[in-house]
Amino acid sequence: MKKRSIIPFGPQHPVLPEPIHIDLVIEDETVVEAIPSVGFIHRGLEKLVEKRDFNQMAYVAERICGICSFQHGMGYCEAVEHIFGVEVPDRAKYLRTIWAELGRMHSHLLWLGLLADGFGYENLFYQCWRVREKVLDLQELTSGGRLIFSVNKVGGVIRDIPADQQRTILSTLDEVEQELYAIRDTFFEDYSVLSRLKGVGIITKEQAHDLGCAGPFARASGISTDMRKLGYAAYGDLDFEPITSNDGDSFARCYCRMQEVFQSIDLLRQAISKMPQDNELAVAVKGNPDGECFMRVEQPRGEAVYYVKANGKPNLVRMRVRTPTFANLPGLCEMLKNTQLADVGLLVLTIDPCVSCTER
Amino acid sequence: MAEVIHPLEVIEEIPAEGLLGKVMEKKNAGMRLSQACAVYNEGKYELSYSFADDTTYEYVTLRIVIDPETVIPSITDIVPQAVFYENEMKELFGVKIEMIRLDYQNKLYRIEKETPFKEEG
Amino acid sequence: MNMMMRVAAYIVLAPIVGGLLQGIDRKISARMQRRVGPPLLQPFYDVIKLLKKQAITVSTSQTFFLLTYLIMMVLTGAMFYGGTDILMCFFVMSTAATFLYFASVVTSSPYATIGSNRELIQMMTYEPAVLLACVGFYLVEGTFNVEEIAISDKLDLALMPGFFIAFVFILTIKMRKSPFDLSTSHHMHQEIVKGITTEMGAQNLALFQISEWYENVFLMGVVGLYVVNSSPLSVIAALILIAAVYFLEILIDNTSARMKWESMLKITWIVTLLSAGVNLLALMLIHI
Amino acid sequence: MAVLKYASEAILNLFRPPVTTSYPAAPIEYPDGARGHIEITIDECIGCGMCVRCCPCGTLSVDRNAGTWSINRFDCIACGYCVEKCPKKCLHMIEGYQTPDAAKGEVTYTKSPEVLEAERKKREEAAAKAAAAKAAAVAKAAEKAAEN
Amino acid sequence: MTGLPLIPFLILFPFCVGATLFCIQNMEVRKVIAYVSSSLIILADFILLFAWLAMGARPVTMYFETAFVDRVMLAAELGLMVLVVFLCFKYRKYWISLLSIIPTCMILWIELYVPKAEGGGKIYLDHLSILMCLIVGIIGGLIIVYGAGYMDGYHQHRSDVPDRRRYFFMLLFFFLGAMFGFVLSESLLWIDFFWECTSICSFLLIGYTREPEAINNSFRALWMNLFGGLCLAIGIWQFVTHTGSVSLHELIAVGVAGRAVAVIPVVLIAVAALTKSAQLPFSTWLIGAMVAPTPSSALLHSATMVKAGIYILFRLAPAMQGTLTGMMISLIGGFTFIITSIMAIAQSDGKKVLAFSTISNLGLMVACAGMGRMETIWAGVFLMIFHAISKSLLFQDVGATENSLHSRDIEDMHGLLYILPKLAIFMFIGIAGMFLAPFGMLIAKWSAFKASVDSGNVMMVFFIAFGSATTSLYWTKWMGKLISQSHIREKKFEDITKRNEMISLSIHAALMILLCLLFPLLSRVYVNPLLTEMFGAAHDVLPQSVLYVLVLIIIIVLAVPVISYNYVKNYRTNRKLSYMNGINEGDNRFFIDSFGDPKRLWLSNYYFPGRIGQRKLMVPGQLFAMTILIVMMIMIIGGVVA
Amino acid sequence: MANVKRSPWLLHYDGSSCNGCDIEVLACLTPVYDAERFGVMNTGDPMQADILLVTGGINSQNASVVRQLYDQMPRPKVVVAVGVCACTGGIFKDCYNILGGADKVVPVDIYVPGCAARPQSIIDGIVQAVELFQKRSDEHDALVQSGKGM
Ligand code: NFV
Ligand code: SF4
Ligand code: SF4
Ligand code: SF4
Repeated sequence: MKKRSIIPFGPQHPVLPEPIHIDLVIEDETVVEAIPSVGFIHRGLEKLVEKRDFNQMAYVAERICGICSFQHGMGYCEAVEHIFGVEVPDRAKYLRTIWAELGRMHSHLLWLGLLADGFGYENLFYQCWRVREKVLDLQELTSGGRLIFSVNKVGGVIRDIPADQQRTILSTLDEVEQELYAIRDTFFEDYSVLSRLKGVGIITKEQAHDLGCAGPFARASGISTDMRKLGYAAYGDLDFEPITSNDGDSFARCYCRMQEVFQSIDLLRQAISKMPQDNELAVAVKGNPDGECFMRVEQPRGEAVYYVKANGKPNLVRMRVRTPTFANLPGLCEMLKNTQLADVGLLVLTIDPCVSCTER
Repeated sequence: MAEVIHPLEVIEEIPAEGLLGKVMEKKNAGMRLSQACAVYNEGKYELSYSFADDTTYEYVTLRIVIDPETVIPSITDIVPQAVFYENEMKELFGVKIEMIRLDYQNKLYRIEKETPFKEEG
Repeated sequence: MNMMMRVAAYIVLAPIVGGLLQGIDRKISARMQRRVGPPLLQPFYDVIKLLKKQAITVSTSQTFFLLTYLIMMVLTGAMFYGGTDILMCFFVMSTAATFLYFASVVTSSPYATIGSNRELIQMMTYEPAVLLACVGFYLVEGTFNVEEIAISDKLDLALMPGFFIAFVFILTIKMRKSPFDLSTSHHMHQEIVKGITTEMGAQNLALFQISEWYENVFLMGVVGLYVVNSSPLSVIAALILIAAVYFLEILIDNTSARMKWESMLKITWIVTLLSAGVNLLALMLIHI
Repeated sequence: MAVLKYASEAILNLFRPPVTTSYPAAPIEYPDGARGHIEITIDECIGCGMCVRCCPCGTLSVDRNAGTWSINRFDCIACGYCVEKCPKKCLHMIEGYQTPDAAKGEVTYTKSPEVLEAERKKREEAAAKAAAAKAAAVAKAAEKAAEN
Repeated sequence: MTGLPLIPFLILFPFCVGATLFCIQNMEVRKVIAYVSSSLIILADFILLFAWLAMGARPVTMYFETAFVDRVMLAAELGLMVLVVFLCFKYRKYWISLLSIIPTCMILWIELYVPKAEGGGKIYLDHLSILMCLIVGIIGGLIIVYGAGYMDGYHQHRSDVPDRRRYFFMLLFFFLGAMFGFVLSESLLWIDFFWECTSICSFLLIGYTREPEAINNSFRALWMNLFGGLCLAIGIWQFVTHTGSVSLHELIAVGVAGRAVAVIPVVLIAVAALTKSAQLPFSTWLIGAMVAPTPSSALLHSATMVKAGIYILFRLAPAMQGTLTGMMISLIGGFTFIITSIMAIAQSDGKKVLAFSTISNLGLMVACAGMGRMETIWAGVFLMIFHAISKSLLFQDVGATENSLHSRDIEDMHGLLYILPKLAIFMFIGIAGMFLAPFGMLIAKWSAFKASVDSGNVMMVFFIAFGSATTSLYWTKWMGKLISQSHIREKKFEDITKRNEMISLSIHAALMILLCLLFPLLSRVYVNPLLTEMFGAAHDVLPQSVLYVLVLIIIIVLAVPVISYNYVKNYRTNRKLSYMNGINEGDNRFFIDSFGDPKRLWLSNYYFPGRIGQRKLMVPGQLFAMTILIVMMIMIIGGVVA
Repeated sequence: MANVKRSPWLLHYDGSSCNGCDIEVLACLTPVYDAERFGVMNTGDPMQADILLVTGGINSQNASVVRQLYDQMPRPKVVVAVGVCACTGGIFKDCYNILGGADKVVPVDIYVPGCAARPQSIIDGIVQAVELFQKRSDEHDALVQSGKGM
């Protein structure tokens, strides 16, 4: 017992962009015990349903998180639309898909950068973020906001992506793809990178299932699950297979997310080519919602569940968002056992934690 | 064109006593706990435990409706990963859950206000 | 008198050269990352700012240890440029490093302590290569005396490439560059925050920074020693070699992830054993 | 597996131009329709308060009588919901952000005196009309009562 | 020359005092006697030194006619054997008794039946033996002074151990006597007798507490040392039967001349020395010796016992130079140096660290002896001097700390400087002396390094390069612990260190700093003549100029902290909370944990017990060393026989 | 001699932001915006920082953290609130667990609005903060010279 150190990790910690705290007990550099705690970002925004009506809540939902912002808005809107029983116009569905995939790209690139930073590879971090800026430019171009778009509303979207912007998207995607190759190869082949990722924090398929992991975290352990297969927005029309890996280690997670960036590029190209030419962007919803609905959406970090319950008043009874990071926390706790201290930050990063999503 | 899955999505109402058995059943059926949440509505708690199947995308929600005073057992012995959900219900709603594996003693979020969701808006 | 001049020049110029080197480093790194980067004199701005800030500390003895560290570091360099025994220089350097360790560990703060534990491992990792480099010089020149090594007419590098490789390898550790910047890093992010410098703020950090400049100039001097000989041209060759080594370090820093202590220890010792070891065997064979 | 995989790129980067913007030396280029800040064509505002009610942030306030419309730009999330909801379409989302400042005050827009004057007149007229109507109604009622 | 009466005094006086102490019941009286006799011993040491210097400081052989003494010794040796056999049967370790019976019988046989050249001197005085006397006398005497105070504290906090202090002090004095005898003897038979004496004294001392662990460890020490004794006896027997001489110097001379008859005795005696100085594969006994009260471990580790092995190796060094035996010894020494210093990293028990570092440093000395060159012996002698002082200081200090702190775990010494400042400072000095530039130990290491390069011993170069790196790791981290701000400030510890302990500690510390400063002088006036005696010629291994620069640096190194301390003393600064990710509870000792409660911060050094611990490395190390030993022995002996 | 303002080192703490402002702060340091042009470094260590950037509002749990980080910074120091959440609490100001903007616990010097605050806007904020930092540094110097401060 004497040879153990008891130290705090977080909330303010430079490896973590967001506050999360872990009580660490370490022996030499090996973690013996790790108990996480959250709550530094808890705002209680689900309770805002009492003060904001269901339309305003779309803007609140977007601000659950600035990284996966668009899909939060979308997931919420789809859930409410489901209660209303309205079908959004096809073009709106495609637009939502495009924005969702742009969001996924930027989120994954952001994560790849943070991961690189987590293992002390500054340059790679910068390169990921440099490429990400191009995606952000596309987002700003098409939606008007770099991170938070405010383009969703219950019933559809409020902005269109005209043809010239679509062309810009395509050409930028080509550039991004080109520039990503060098970065991808570095992640996949560099000795020092691999020495930090391979075999670190292994979660087997069984563990991943038992711990209820979601998204790329689960896919890296070989669970082929992807909510986009449910066919919300326009995903039903697009061709893709979930990207999985069987190793379940940090490298596998890195691999899955990196490949998902390329997958997103592909999906964007598909979506743009299949986009219907009508001009309708939204249907009008009248009255107030009544009923309840569970809506599942594949966020960059995995399955997010939006639960909405209404009772015919403009204010919902309850909105609840179960975010993927929340589901991945048990997996994180499992991984932290018996790892190296140097890997703690890294492993926390490999679930791609989004604390503001988690705590809402 | 990829095929679109239209999975079964149901909400099953069950009595509070049947919770553990049902959870066990779902777990044995190879489903994973996707979410658990509480709603405080008209003086009663509605607890939902949703289970998802990763291959068929089936989504089954177990729903129990209980009085605020009812004590319900924790499912963490069957599904350990439910700790955070249950701690959240306990802290934010004041649902009485006993024997949570890692009980944060209402200090998961460490909010100042007690059980903020347990008042109707 | 000549020796005195050199020592004085070192004491006065080393911080300037060291700061400039760091400025160049930051500029080149930035360009490698496709950034503009800070102004060349940024390191000086930083240190001046640090010196002007309010004096803070967690433990009052920290300043004392850091000051000792600085003086020892200056002493190391002064001894080196003064032309005394090179082994002795390194011994004093490791004593200086010990004081840095004290400065950090005295605070009893979690990240500083972990950082200093790692610093110890780093010291252990690089020490063999350093000692062996001295042995190399001794075998080639028959003396440990820097002055004599510098004025002999042998080209040491030609006879001791293995020692040189090992030495450059551990320079990455000494200069706190990726992949071996375990105990503290110049970069903004570190899994152990700032490691040994975590609790150093304001003047204390400035002291640390200045000591590092002295140290780097000393280390670059050692690199130069590999080629400096009686020929006056060799000084130019030494400068080129130093520039090349420095650039190499920057490049390595910018193209590798931070490794863990175990990989660091293993790789470094293997490299030391292989390159310096083979070289040593070869030299001993010639020698006997 | 390769050692220093990125080295060749890093060296090439030395000869590539940096991607860094020259902001603040050069101005920002905004794409069309970038969300920046809310402007009001105050004179068109009818002070209906729709924007105030729909703003998810509670940033706005209107005073119909004083003819003012205020916004705390340090509190506005630029969601644009007010723009969408304004019945007179007198709110606009304009590119360019509010510059940082040491204080986070509100800005208040007041209608121009002419418009105010005109409105006042209109209101007075309306009031007079209403008063007249009321008076008429009262008279009518009195009449009726008298009839009974 | 017939002899100095001083020498029988040095050897016999401790025995007499020991016996007297055993008979005296009153504690105070006992203490007084112990103090007085220790002082007398130290005094006698100095008188011996000066007398011998007055005699011209040349090697002298003395005491030629000793038939009576020989008989007494023989009887005593038989007595020792009976004692061992008795104890072995009592504790059912029957086979160990064989290790005593066989060599005793051999000696008996040599003494009675083997024809020997008559009239050889029995006592030999030269620089080396006088140096050993000084170390044994001064350090040993101080340890006894310390022990008198220490044992009070010991029995205070170890109330479970029966109080047998009379017996304890008796053994300590016996030990000193035996050591004096050992280092002064010229006759191999005498050497053997005193050898057995030290083995058995140490065995009894280790078993002092009579706890099962202590008994176990003491028997381990016994059999290993007796095994050494067996080798020694066989070596002597070999030599005597071939040459008829029992003179140590005869043996060395024959060895230096390169005659085959010397090879087997030399290698056997060297192996015996390995057991005494606890080299691999015989290291475990010294680690087990830690169960004994501190004064005895201090005595075993610093001044006596283990140094006996080194002493004999130094004696044999000229005979080993360039031979296979020398190679074997230096290989084992070097290997022990690095392996045990790695194992020391994994220890957190203060005494264990000291034990491993002792073995490791002895390894270096053994290696120096094995290389057998003038330079390496120069380094070895300095290593021995500095090691004796630093180690003795450290042992005593850890012992005193344990009494006050009720723990000798290094982790519990976190912030010792603020809890027991005096002891912490002594400890700091002791540790600095062990490895920090430019204290003596480091200089000695340096010259050993240089000497191995000169002698073209690549293996040794690597052993030292890597070994000194690992050595500094465990010392530095220990030092760091001492000065860290304490996180157990609320507990108060009383410094129950007695005055006599303090006296001994202060003298040690002063001695060490003094020796560092007088280093060049010591080298010139004492060590160089010592080497001349051994090798016929000597020069400073490190040029005098370097030595003077070193002294200068020592002064600077000692002065810099003082100056910078004075400079910062009046430096006004603002105390800030230490960085704990923003959740420092407010006093640097607690942080807010995941449950919202304050949690005590605890910081520990790195040990890596799973990777480089004793459990992991000891057996492979022993096997490896054993292999070297057996293979080389076969080669050596086979070479002679063939 | 060089003025202090060329070397502002940042400490960024994420109060309870939605990450939007948070990652924009990071984006400021990456190649496209490269705040290091102005000597900015992100230290992650309050002891070494000059400018505290707070994103997001303050809640009951992080209030003490922000306060402690601020206290650990050596004088002169400047606080910048980034994003409307940090300025006023923003869209979350009505949440039960949001106490308000960063000025609830530390004296905020510069407010950077926006949701999310643009990198350019943050750079503007830093530039303003740096001016203030220089001013405070001069005051601090004067204090030290007069022998009153430390
Ligand atoms: N992806 C995502 Fe979220 C959501 N929902 C998640 O944990 O990032 Ni802020
Ligand atoms: S909604 Fe439009 S018209 Fe109505 S008050 Fe607001 S700005 Fe004026
Ligand atoms: S843009 Fe949004 S936040 Fe700003 S005033 Fe309009 S509705 Fe309110
Ligand atoms: S201001 Fe907007 S983007 Fe920034 S933290 Fe708050 S909600 Fe997120």
